[in-house]
Amino acid sequence: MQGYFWFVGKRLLQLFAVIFCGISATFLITHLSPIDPVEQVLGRLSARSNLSPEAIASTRAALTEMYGTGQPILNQYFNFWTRLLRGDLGPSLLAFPTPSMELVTRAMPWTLGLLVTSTVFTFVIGNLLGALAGYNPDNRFFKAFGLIAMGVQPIPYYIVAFILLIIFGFLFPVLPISGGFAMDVRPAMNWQFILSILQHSLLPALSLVLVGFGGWFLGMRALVSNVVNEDYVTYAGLAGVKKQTIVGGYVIRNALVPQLTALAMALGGVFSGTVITEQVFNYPGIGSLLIDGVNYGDYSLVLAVSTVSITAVALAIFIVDLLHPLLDPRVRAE
Amino acid sequence: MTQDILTVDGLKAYYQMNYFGVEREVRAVDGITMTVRKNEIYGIAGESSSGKTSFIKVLAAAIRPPMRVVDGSAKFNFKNGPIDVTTATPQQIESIRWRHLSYIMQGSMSTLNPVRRIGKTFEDFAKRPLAASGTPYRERVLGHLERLKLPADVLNAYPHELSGGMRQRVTIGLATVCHPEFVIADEPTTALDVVVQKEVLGLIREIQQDMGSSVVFVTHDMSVHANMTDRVGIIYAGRLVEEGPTRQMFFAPKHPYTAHLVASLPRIGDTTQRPALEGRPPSLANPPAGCRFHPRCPLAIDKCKTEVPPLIPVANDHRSACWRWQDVGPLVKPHQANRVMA
Amino acid sequence: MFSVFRDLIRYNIEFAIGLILVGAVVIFACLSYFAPVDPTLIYVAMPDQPPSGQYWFGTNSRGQDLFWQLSAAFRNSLIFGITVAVLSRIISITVGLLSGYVGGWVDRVLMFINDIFVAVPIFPILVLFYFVLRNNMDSFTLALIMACFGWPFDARLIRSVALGLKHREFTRHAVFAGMSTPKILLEEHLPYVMPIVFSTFMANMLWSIGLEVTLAVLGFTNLNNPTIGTVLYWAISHSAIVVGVWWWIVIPVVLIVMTFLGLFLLAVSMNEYIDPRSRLRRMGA
Amino acid sequence: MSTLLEVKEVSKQFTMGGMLSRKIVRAVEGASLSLSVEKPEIFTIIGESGSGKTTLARMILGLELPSSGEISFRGKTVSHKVGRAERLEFMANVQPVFQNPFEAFNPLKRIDRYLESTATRFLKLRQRDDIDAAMDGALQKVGLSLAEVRGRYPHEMSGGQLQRAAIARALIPNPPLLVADEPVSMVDASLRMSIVNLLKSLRDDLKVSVIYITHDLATAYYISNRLIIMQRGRIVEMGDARTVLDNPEHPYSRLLKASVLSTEDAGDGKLATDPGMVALAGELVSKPGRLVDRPDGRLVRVYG
Repeated sequence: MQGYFWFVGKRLLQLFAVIFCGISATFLITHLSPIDPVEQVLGRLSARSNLSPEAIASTRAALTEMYGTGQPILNQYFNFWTRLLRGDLGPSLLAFPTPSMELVTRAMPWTLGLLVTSTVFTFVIGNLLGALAGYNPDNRFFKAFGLIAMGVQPIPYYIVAFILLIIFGFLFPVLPISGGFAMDVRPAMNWQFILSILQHSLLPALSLVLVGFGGWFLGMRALVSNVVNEDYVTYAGLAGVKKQTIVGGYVIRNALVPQLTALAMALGGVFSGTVITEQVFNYPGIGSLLIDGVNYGDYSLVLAVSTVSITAVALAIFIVDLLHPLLDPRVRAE
Repeated sequence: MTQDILTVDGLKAYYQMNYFGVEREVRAVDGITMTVRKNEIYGIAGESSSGKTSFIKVLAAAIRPPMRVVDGSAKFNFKNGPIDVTTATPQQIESIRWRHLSYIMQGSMSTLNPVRRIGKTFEDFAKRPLAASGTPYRERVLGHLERLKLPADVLNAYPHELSGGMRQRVTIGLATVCHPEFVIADEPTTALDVVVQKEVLGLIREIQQDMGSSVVFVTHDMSVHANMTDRVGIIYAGRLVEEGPTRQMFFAPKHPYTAHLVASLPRIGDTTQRPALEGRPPSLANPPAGCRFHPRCPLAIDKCKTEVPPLIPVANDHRSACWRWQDVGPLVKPHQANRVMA
Repeated sequence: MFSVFRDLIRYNIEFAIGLILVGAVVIFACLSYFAPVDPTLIYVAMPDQPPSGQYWFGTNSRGQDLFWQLSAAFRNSLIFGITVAVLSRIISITVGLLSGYVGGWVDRVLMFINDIFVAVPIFPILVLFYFVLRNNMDSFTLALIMACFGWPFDARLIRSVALGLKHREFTRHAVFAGMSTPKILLEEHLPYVMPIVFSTFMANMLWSIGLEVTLAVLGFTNLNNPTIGTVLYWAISHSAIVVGVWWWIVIPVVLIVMTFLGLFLLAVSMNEYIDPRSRLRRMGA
Repeated sequence: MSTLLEVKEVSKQFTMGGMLSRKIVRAVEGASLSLSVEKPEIFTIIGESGSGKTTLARMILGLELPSSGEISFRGKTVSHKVGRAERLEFMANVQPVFQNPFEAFNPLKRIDRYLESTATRFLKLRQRDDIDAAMDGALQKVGLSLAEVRGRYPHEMSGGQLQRAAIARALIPNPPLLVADEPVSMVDASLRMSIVNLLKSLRDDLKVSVIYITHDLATAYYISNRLIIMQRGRIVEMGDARTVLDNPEHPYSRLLKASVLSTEDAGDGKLATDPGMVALAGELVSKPGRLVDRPDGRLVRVYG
């Protein structure tokens, strides 16, 4: 137990380091650019509405104070962190004057819901089928499955989402292809609303599952076909141990250990996937927000989405890492 | 009159491989005939890639492609009826596993599931063949552990938490908890330190005598055979070249290869020059004609190059496959050499 | 080397299919060097012509012959993918071999950096770069940035092999044969990781081209440079499917799937060739 | 008498685990030994796994630095943290032989590559003929020839030939000292004696000293002049090989000897170990004790 405590401590340290470095990188990227966020915001603002010169001047003053431009970069960096820790990255340009952090927190549940369910589903199903396929390499059904997985797995997220959109949006229009819920449904805690949400999330989730499934399936199949050759599996076979026990307790348990590490490493990519999926299906999550932010030149919104997503991915990896010693007693002993 | 528990007759097991267009046939077991009696330890000696591992894989009914039994049979005569492992159905083999036929694998680190507690592994292995559960099962296992001088709390441990000697004792415990009639032990002590090795060997022998079962004990280490086995068979390049009671094999070998193996063993208290055997074991994919040992044999004559010597009785209970077995004498007489030194 | 290649083609159906697919796409891409038209020009042909004898792949709504347009696009995308793969291979080999062989604090520092690169999601970072650089973001800059993010996983793989090699006895023999550390790394250890390098090269190309497609489709790259992604971008922005110019979408998608499947099959079959255990399994089957 | 190798009160500790959960393992404690230039000998280090014998060998080769004490070769401290020239000079004098002959050479490379590198590095040879002569000379010493080895890959040779080639490579710079770490434990029984006999002839004919690390008392008795027996990092007995092994005094040495499987009573099935002996030897692990001289020239660790 004490070993696990130290393990958590070490991982926690790593978590903070990753978040710190990642966010510092976003700060550096944005602040080393020649673009002045203040002028950009003002440019956009004045282009849209007829603001008086005085209003522009006062907004400029407020923005300069907030972004801290003009100060030495170290001061800017320090201000950036203090503001970030308060959860304030300035107003969004897109929905001026709503704070960008608020936009992000509003979009977060959509993305999280979509991501967590599709990732967990893909991981569980992909690994289970992959394990069975690896254990029964001559089974026709699994062979066919492997071929399909191989065909779908390498295709980029975008293309998969796009093909789904064409099939279900144009060829067989049975599922809603855009938005988070139907326009004529009022957001409330009732069946109609929940059903609408589920309906709308089906296609985006399906695209994520389709893309992710192949990787887990093929990875697990390869791992299992290696594990079945391990001495302890052979030995259990020679001892006449029940087949279910061998598959579950010997083969899958051992093959799952590296798959968990792979899951931690894949999370960053999974996040990138949702950005695209959300864009294609017009889903009101963090990804759509990011793209809108970029298209609008919304400096603080982009920064907010980046910092939040880096933190979220790092946290998710941390949580997956915590499961590792529970699966593998050797890590616990370390 | 002792009864045979295992009869192997003209057994041939080949590996047939085809990998990226390279076809190869490796004749790992090439016509072995032997028997194992009830309540004896039969030692099998041989160098790496001599075919001894393939041979015991057949005995353990662990024949998997690319290995195939081409000819011959291996019949066990168990209490629940005779069974030929080369032709038995999977169900029949399932019915003898662990209750009648068990196995101690080499490499104690890799034979235990690293993510499973020892106690759970014992349940997987022993619960079904013992047909017991609850208190009777627990008592049986705990009693057996005590017999092996293992503390009861190893059941709660993971394999990596145990020392090499402990782990090997655990695998011996797993293999013997059901009191099988026949145990195959594949290099069970090779990786162990000398002190632990002797303990573990003693333990296997004790348990074998307790249970009255038969053991096929495989190792390349002749000094282990000397102390462990009742009879020894020497395998060279897929064939049994000599077989006999252990004492006779060491003091009156009737095959030049055995004679060399015995003679090359250094002994404490003896510094006389030990001979070395030059050359290398033949490739099993392309073995030499005639006696397979002839290219390295100091006694080889022309006949050895063309005609395969049959395994014939040469003394009481002693068989050798050598045309010149009468000319084979021990290269070093152990007791005599010892006396000179002392 | 050559015989390995020959055997792979002959006895590994995945490799053969992959090679045919990739080969076809590469030849198609190379044709762009003989293109009669400049692929960056628009309205040089009759718009919206379906595939015919004159325009094999039809023309798009911007008046471009899709055959030559796609040929140039695939050339650019493949070059892009290769650039990213080569650059990131250099980083991953250097980091992996050094980290594994030298060990100690060098290893700890490199692996710490590695952990950070694994944990930072690349897509927001790429978007951030585009946001900052805008039109200064040419495909080489993009390749550089992606290369910076494309190495960590493979470096880890190489490190684990190098770690094993370090404790192999021949490495110590090499040390006592007076070989220098760079010589040991390059001549003794590099051959062992080359198979990994090849197979991850393909996987890395897949990843980078896929990411480029994604960025381009969202409009986050230089849209005047024909690539697989920008072709799709224009097709979508002209609502090609709705208008009925289906070939503008279908043909590139088919070609993309061919390319990706081909590269993936090559990576998988090479991986299998490397892994002796799955090799043995195949032998047994 | 001038000393070739001097190991003085050498200890080595390893810290296991991370920075938070430290565990100190004492691999070697206060080991001392010395070899003289004039009298080449085979000096054996006997121990079981965890005895520290391999760590001691690694320190002698300069692959590991002692935590305390000093190892010097011809008066110069042995370390890998010296200039490249100095390190090369040391390696020209002390060469290793390792356990697994099948691992001695990179399977993807030709064997002569290592011999050639050794010849050019340490003998500073540049002419093709000189290099070949040096390689052939060394190979002849182990019963091989350049013609047999040139252009061949490791998989084309037998374990015995490979181990010989590895020893030949080590012999190229004419080192006065070889460190052989379990050189026969992975070699097949029929070939084992040819390697052991070779080490013997290196000492007798070429006057090369060998530090022979093993767990096998029988081969140690067969070839060594002097030996030390190590238990959990400590030397428990040291002296002339015959004197010590014929009549070991330390309980652990006696246990080791008693555990050697002899072929004298082949077929009798004698496998009992006196449990009292095991317990006594085990008890001593926790006590430091000290080494004392005996009249017959050996050193024994005594307690209390």
